[in-house]
Amino acid sequence: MVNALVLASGVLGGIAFFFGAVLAVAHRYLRVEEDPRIEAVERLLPGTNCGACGEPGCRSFAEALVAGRTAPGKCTVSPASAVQAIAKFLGVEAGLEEKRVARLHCAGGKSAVRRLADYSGPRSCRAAYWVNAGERACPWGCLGFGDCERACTFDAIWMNEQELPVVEPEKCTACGDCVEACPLELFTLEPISHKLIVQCRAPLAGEAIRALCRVACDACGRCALDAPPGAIEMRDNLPVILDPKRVDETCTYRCPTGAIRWIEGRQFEDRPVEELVE
Amino acid sequence: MREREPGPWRLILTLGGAGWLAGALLVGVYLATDPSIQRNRARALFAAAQRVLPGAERIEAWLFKEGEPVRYEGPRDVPPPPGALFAGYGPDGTLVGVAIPAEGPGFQDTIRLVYGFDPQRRLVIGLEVLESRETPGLGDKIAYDPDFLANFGALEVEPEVVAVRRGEKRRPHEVDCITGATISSEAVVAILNRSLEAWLPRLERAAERMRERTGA
Amino acid sequence: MSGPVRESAWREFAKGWWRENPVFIAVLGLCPALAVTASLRNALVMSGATAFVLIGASLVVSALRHVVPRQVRISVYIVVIATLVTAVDFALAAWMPVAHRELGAFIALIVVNCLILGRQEAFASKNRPVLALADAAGMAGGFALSLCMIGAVRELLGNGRVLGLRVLPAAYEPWAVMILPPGGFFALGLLLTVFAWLRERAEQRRRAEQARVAAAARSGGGAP
Amino acid sequence: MRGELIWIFASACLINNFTLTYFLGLCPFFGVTGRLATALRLGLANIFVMTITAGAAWLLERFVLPWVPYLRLISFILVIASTVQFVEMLIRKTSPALFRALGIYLPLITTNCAILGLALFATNRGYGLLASVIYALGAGVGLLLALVLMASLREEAALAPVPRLVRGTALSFFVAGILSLAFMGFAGLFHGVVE
Amino acid sequence: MIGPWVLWGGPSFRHGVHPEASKEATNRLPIERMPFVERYVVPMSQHTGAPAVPVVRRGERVHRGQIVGRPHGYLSVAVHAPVTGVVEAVEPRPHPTGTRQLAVVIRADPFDPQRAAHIRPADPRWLPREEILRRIQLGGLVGLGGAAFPTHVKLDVPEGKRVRFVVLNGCECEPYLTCDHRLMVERRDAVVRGLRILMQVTGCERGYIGIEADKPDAIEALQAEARDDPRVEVVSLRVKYPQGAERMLIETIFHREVPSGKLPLDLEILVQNVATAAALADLFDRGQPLIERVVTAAGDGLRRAANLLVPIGTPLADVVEHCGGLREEARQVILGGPMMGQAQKTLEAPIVKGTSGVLAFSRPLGFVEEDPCIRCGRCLEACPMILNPSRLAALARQQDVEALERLHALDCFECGSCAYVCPSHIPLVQLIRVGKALVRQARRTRQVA
Amino acid sequence: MSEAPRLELRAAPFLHRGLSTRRLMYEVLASLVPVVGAAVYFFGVAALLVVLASSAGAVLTEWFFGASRRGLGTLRDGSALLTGVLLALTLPPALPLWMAFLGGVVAIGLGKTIWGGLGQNLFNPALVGRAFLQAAFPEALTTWTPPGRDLWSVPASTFAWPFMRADVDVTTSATPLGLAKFAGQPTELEALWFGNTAGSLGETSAVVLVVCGLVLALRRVFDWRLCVSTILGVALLSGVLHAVLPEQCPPPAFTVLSGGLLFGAVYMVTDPVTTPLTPLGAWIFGSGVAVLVVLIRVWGGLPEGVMYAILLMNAATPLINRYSQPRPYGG
Ligand SMILES: Cc1cc2nc3c(=O)[nH]c(=O)nc-3n(C[C@H](O)[C@H](O)[C@H](O)COP(=O)(O)O)c2cc1C
Ligand SMILES: Cc1cc2nc3c(=O)[nH]c(=O)nc-3n(C[C@H](O)[C@H](O)[C@H](O)COP(=O)(O)O)c2cc1C
Ligand SMILES: Cc1cc2nc3c(=O)[nH]c(=O)nc-3n(C[C@H](O)[C@H](O)[C@H](O)COP(=O)(O)O)c2cc1C
Ligand SMILES: Cc1cc2nc3c(=O)[nH]c(=O)nc-3n(C[C@H](O)[C@H](O)[C@H](O)CO)c2cc1C
Ligand code: SF4
Ligand code: SF4
Ligand code: SF4
Ligand code: SF4
Ligand code: FES
Repeated sequence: MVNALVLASGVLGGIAFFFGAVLAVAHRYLRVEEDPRIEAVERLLPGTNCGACGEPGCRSFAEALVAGRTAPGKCTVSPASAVQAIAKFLGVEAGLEEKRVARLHCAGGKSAVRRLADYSGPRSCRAAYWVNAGERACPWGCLGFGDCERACTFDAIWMNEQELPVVEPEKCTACGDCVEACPLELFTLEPISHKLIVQCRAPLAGEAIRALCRVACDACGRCALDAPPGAIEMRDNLPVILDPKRVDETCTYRCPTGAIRWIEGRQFEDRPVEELVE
Repeated sequence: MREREPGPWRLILTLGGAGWLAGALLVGVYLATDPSIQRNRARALFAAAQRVLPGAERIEAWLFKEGEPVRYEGPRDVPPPPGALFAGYGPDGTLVGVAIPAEGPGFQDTIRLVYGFDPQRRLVIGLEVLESRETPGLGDKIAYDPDFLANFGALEVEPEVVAVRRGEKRRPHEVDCITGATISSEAVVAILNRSLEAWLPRLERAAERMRERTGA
Repeated sequence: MSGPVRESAWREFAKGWWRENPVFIAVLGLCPALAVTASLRNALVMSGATAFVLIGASLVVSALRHVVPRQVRISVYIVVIATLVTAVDFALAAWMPVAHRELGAFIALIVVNCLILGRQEAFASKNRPVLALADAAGMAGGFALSLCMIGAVRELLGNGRVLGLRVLPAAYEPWAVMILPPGGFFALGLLLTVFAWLRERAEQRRRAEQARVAAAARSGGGAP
Repeated sequence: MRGELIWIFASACLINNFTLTYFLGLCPFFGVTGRLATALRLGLANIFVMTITAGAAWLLERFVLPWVPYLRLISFILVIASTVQFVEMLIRKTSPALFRALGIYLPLITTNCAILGLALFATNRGYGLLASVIYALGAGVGLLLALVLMASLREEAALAPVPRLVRGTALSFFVAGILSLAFMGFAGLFHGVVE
Repeated sequence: MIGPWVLWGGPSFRHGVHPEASKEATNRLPIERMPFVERYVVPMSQHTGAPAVPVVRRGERVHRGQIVGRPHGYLSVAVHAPVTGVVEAVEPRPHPTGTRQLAVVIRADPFDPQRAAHIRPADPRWLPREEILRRIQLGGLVGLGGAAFPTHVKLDVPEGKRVRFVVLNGCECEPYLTCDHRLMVERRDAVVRGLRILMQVTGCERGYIGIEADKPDAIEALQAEARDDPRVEVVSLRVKYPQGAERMLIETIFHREVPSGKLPLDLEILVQNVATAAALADLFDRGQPLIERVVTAAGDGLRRAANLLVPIGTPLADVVEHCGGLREEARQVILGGPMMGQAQKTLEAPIVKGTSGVLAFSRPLGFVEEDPCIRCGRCLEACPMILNPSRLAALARQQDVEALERLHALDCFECGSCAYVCPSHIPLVQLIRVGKALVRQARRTRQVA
Repeated sequence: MSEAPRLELRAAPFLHRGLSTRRLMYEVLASLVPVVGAAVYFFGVAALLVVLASSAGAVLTEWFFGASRRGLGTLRDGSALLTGVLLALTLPPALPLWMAFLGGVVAIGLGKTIWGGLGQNLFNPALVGRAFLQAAFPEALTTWTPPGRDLWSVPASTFAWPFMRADVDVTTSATPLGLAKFAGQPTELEALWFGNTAGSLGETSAVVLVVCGLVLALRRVFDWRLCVSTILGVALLSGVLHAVLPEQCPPPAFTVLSGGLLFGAVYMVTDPVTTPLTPLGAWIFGSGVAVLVVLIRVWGGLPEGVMYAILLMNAATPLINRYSQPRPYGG
């Protein structure tokens, strides 16, 4: 009994001591300097090296996190609190400015714009745009196939019954993916306090544009007149908001088509569908 | 945020300490369980030997030391070391046969088996598969198919054991294969042949010694 | 034990069974989940052994969490786990020799079961023994649950039996594939699909309910 | 002898592929096969670690464990982990390029079922040093094969409109199952060459 | 060259397809001049590069051949009034791309004799190089083979490079189109004269005219015309689509490949369409800028097929009207050829410099609903660029920009061979085009970063 | 100017060769008629029943999973029916019908639907079904009946109750490959050529398969490279091996004509979906199948390896595709 005990502890202690010593020495002489953030992130990780995150081990995962190649949530072992801690650690630089939201500069839903032809092909805006710029009469407006909806990784966009993308301001992180995705570049990222939005991009005036779309800006210029001087200017038959701080809702009151709008939450919410259907 | 680096000695001591404790604990567990484990193993071996030596009542383990067969004198509830043979004696003390463990590749993985051999009549008198990973319902029949196992009740080993298709066994040194599991059956035969080839030359003398022992 | 502790302990215990189920959700500890589930009995024995090791290790690690320096943390955990596993291994060999033989090396392989080391790192080393115990017990329960489900499916289809008892008629033609290696993958895949389907249906119902409520609110409230 | 070695290799590599029929190392198998490049490198690093492991296990089994059988598990895992960690440091220092390519996978492997499984199986079967190493090489190559095939299949399936219900993990299991079915074709390979 | 070769068709590029040529309807119809119509829409953007800048205002009177848009920078050419009349508007108007682009709208003066306001003809031999290029730019010359690339840029061989071979592209491999064919037969002198000008401007040694073997009359005509010039060779080519693509033509004639991302110029070769050559001759010999071009009108959706000499800016509706209008059953109107052309949603867009055909079809040709790709590999065996269209399309759907780039998505020139053969009717070209756009977008952002 | 009709917008090209996926599938189906005919001729009406059961399993599964997504559209392309028929033709004649049905269900469910339907699967669905059956019911799948059965007599096992064991009343016999491998008995080439041997429904008659294969190749239904490289590869390899190890490896004529090689080479190696799409890839795939077939037949535990060889090469297909990409023009 005692014999066995001595033997066991001797052998184990010996093995442990030997390798402990080797590793300690190695640690001292074979050390390589690295980004200290990696170390810090690694400490927050479980260290099980299970590989479930798709990276070859916790350290590589930490490196990938610091490099921004992956997301903390990919680690299935860490509890939610740890994931948040990592996200917080990595995100210290971000998130100081005012929140911005993607806004669409078109209000031409399917019942507002004439459809001139029948498109058949992939249901994708990019693909459809190539085929004669889409089937609708206005070549500047939304095509309605929802590339932006698919591009948004935060589920902040959904297509409404007018086939227009509606952005949920609460969910939108202003990542800009929709701006990239739209072949017509209809989105811009606007500070949430900029509530006056021109929902049209067509550089035509009067009857020429009214023939194409019922909610387009027809360049009547009333909004520019009703706004404080110099705050809105007409350029290329469209109002340009030069000073968003000074404008208020009043300049939208006389807009005959509703192309310029004062938007508190989502776009296209205030307009009942019935109004658009003749 | 960074904690103070502990010195290398602290690391080594922690690890060493943990190792030491673990070792101590394991010794305890080992001492507590080892007898049962050994007994289980020994029993399993002796029981299998008994089953492949019909009529044997007493089983003894034998070892070869420097080519000489020596009776294994260890306690009954400790399994003999690998390479041991098991001599089975009838109620009257006569040598019924020798149980020999053997192994070799099967259809899927290594097959381990033990067979009983009667050195006098030069017959295989029983066979049991101890471990196999053959296909369930097909290859694993080598372990329980009565027709197949019946082949080994009195199987001649000269010139060598031959596997034939089911129902074609004509001669006493042939083995009827299991339909649909020819490979596994052939593997058993191959293991048998290889083992016999290794043991037969030595078995003659060993059997004499084994008989002597009982006689004594 | 005070209320909040009891509550959070209960939460930690409950989560492992389903919401954070180690096999079905976190996809950890797969090797035993597939290797020993050809029969329900083996799955049960394996679950028991794993539970013992997981709970024991969690308690020890949690108790030692302030003592062990970071650099040798993993090594110490491994020593603790390996000790417990060796103990289980010996105990099974001594008292359940048949099961031990069938499980083969997989008892020893509990040492490297990703689940166990994972729980030590992710939970036990950061929490009080009470919580660690709750967490480990919950995880062990979830692990056992998933092993038994897989084992039951495989044994039933592959053998016509459950726990060695004949369930399907004697003339049933067993699907040998289910107890062969591919069957392990198929059974787990199938279970995951079924769960996904159940979840999806629940989700759909929830959505429909929400929409109904919202519609009712809109028509009743009458937006200006 | 040569026949036996061939069979040992084929058995570890194809017939009893560690991942697809022994179910070893599944967690990284499913975690890492999302990307082909990662899988390939993991597989290569694995071969390396397995070979070291086989050698270390043989040494322990031969010279240490006969006296302390109860330390089998604990010494295997400690020795494997330490050796690999040492080698990792060495590579990192001497060849950063090699480290980036393969070294970063080492920690993932050391505490992995496949490695310990290899040590246990090789010693259980009582292989000598040469046979152990051959066995380790076979297991490593088999793992590499499984990893690479699986990763390429999953990368391809990522382009397909896989139904929502099976997308992700479930599909991976089905794919592994089909691969495992296909590997059943190797059963009995070279069983004849042992004689 | 004509002889036993014709049977086999001569050497050719790899892969490619054999769509039915369907040229019988028009290949014997002489070119007819389209009468003037009421209103012309002249877009400022008819070429690769920056749009021209309008130099006329609403209400101004303009003369046929007068510049109405001046080139905006180097990669841009002038645009001319196709008729004498009054500027009605300068505003965005429908364009063949389906968008609306800035255009000068001219109401034709019905009482004007419509003589072109020619500039003085000049023999390029006596002009300095800069002057030649300036004249070409102000003459509004662009490639008439499809891409509408400004000709003066192409002829402005950079320092250190040179052109040794000029190839005139008379393949006209697109089905239905016969405008180049008729031009080669009827205006052989202008074509060969244009070739000589090109050779002179670039200082090159040899000129080739590549013509598909199914136009023996054109081959004969040009051979006769160039008989006494040993530097010029007329080459008969195998009938195979897209034989007319620059790179394929070079592979066929010179057995060399233009490296990926490079221009024919890097092989010291210049390729120009035969109509471009003729327009060049017209510019220098008659002083006529590019104000009209030959357009083939065909297809079973039109009541009458024709080869028309159309003033640039003529609205599509008028061309269709001139051909008897659309049949009841017409469902599809295409500008360009049936393999690479643009479907039109309305008949409002005008004919522009790059328009080679107006096709109308009664039913969408061979259109069936899309099936999933069955990886049959037929597209691979069709693609003359030896790409993997099936893969590229799948990657484009997944927006995997990195892989698209690795698999040379940008080398695809959208010939449509792959989609033509795909049994699953996958819109491969459309998808690949999306993929190319993604790659370009990614490259731009990478450059910015 | 008259009011223009509403036009249709599509991307170029506007011309199409006119071949469709559906047509391809139906051409293959048509070419299978003589194969099924030969099966009925040799194995009686039970063969037809197996074909019907397996097709029913395949088609119903396709319908069940496809109906929710694309209506009946996915059935019309005929690929599910084709999978069912092909699966049946790789099964033994006396197989219980419920197993054939189950095979069809697994072939489509596991082999096709989970991947996203037609064109997305990476393993040959029919062979996934068969491999599953073979692993599930190894005994039933290796029970062969001799040819020359009375047309209308059906083995009792055919009508076994669903999920229940079949009583094997039939006289079983071994396939030519089994005979060669496990009993060392050769089979006459003439029997192999005409199909008068035991084996799977569709594989026995070489002459029918050769004719059907030629017709399909000449009609460009499949890529001839796949088929040719497989057959040529097996012939060459076994030729060499036969010369070196005559007692282990049968002569090439036997290797090519026996077992499922011809059937696999004509109908399964050529499945466009699960094989490489590059021409070089086709050669690699065929050679790979050939190597594996010979490996398994000569050194393996199974008498036949065509199914496993094709499945294994299916698994390698994404890799082959990736590394056999032709050099692009000018690249
Ligand atoms: C999935 C599967 C598993 C098999 N398992 C075994 C097995 O474990 N042992 C065996 O000998 N044959 C097995 N076989 C069958 C052999 O490959 C081979 O067909 C058989 O040994 C030939 O025997 P026979 O000539 O008696 O039909 C299996 C076949 C399949 C398809
Ligand atoms: C972006 C771009 C730049 C080009 N630059 C030159 C050039 O510098 N010199 C030149 O001779 N051709 C140039 N080309 C013209 C091409 O060589 C080619 O003739 C033209 O794109 C028409 O080819 P295609 O009709 O086959 O598309 C350029 C083309 C493009 C699209
Ligand atoms: C697929 C394809 C087919 C083409 N076919 C012709 C053709 O038939 N005739 C032609 O003149 N140009 C054709 N082109 C354009 C030529 O590539 C090349 O741009 C042109 O000959 C250059 O002359 P240009 O600059 O005078 O237009 C084709 C281009 C492509 C991409
Ligand atoms: C020449 C050819 C061969 C085919 N071979 C098979 C086959 O072996 N197995 C199968 O399930 N489907 C086959 N199909 C049908 C189809 O490709 C198959 O259902 C797809 O794999 C399903 O995605 C074949 C189709 C063609 C055109
Ligand atoms: S894609 Fe990004 S910017 Fe656009 S809506 Fe979504 S979150 Fe906002
Ligand atoms: S906003 Fe742009 S991307 Fe979104 S649907 Fe409209 S056109 Fe498409
Ligand atoms: S369109 Fe592009 S991919 Fe398709 S055949 Fe032509 S060059 Fe190749
Ligand atoms: S031709 Fe069509 S179906 Fe065939 S591989 Fe290409 S894209 Fe796929
Ligand atoms: S349990 Fe084996 S790798 Fe996770």
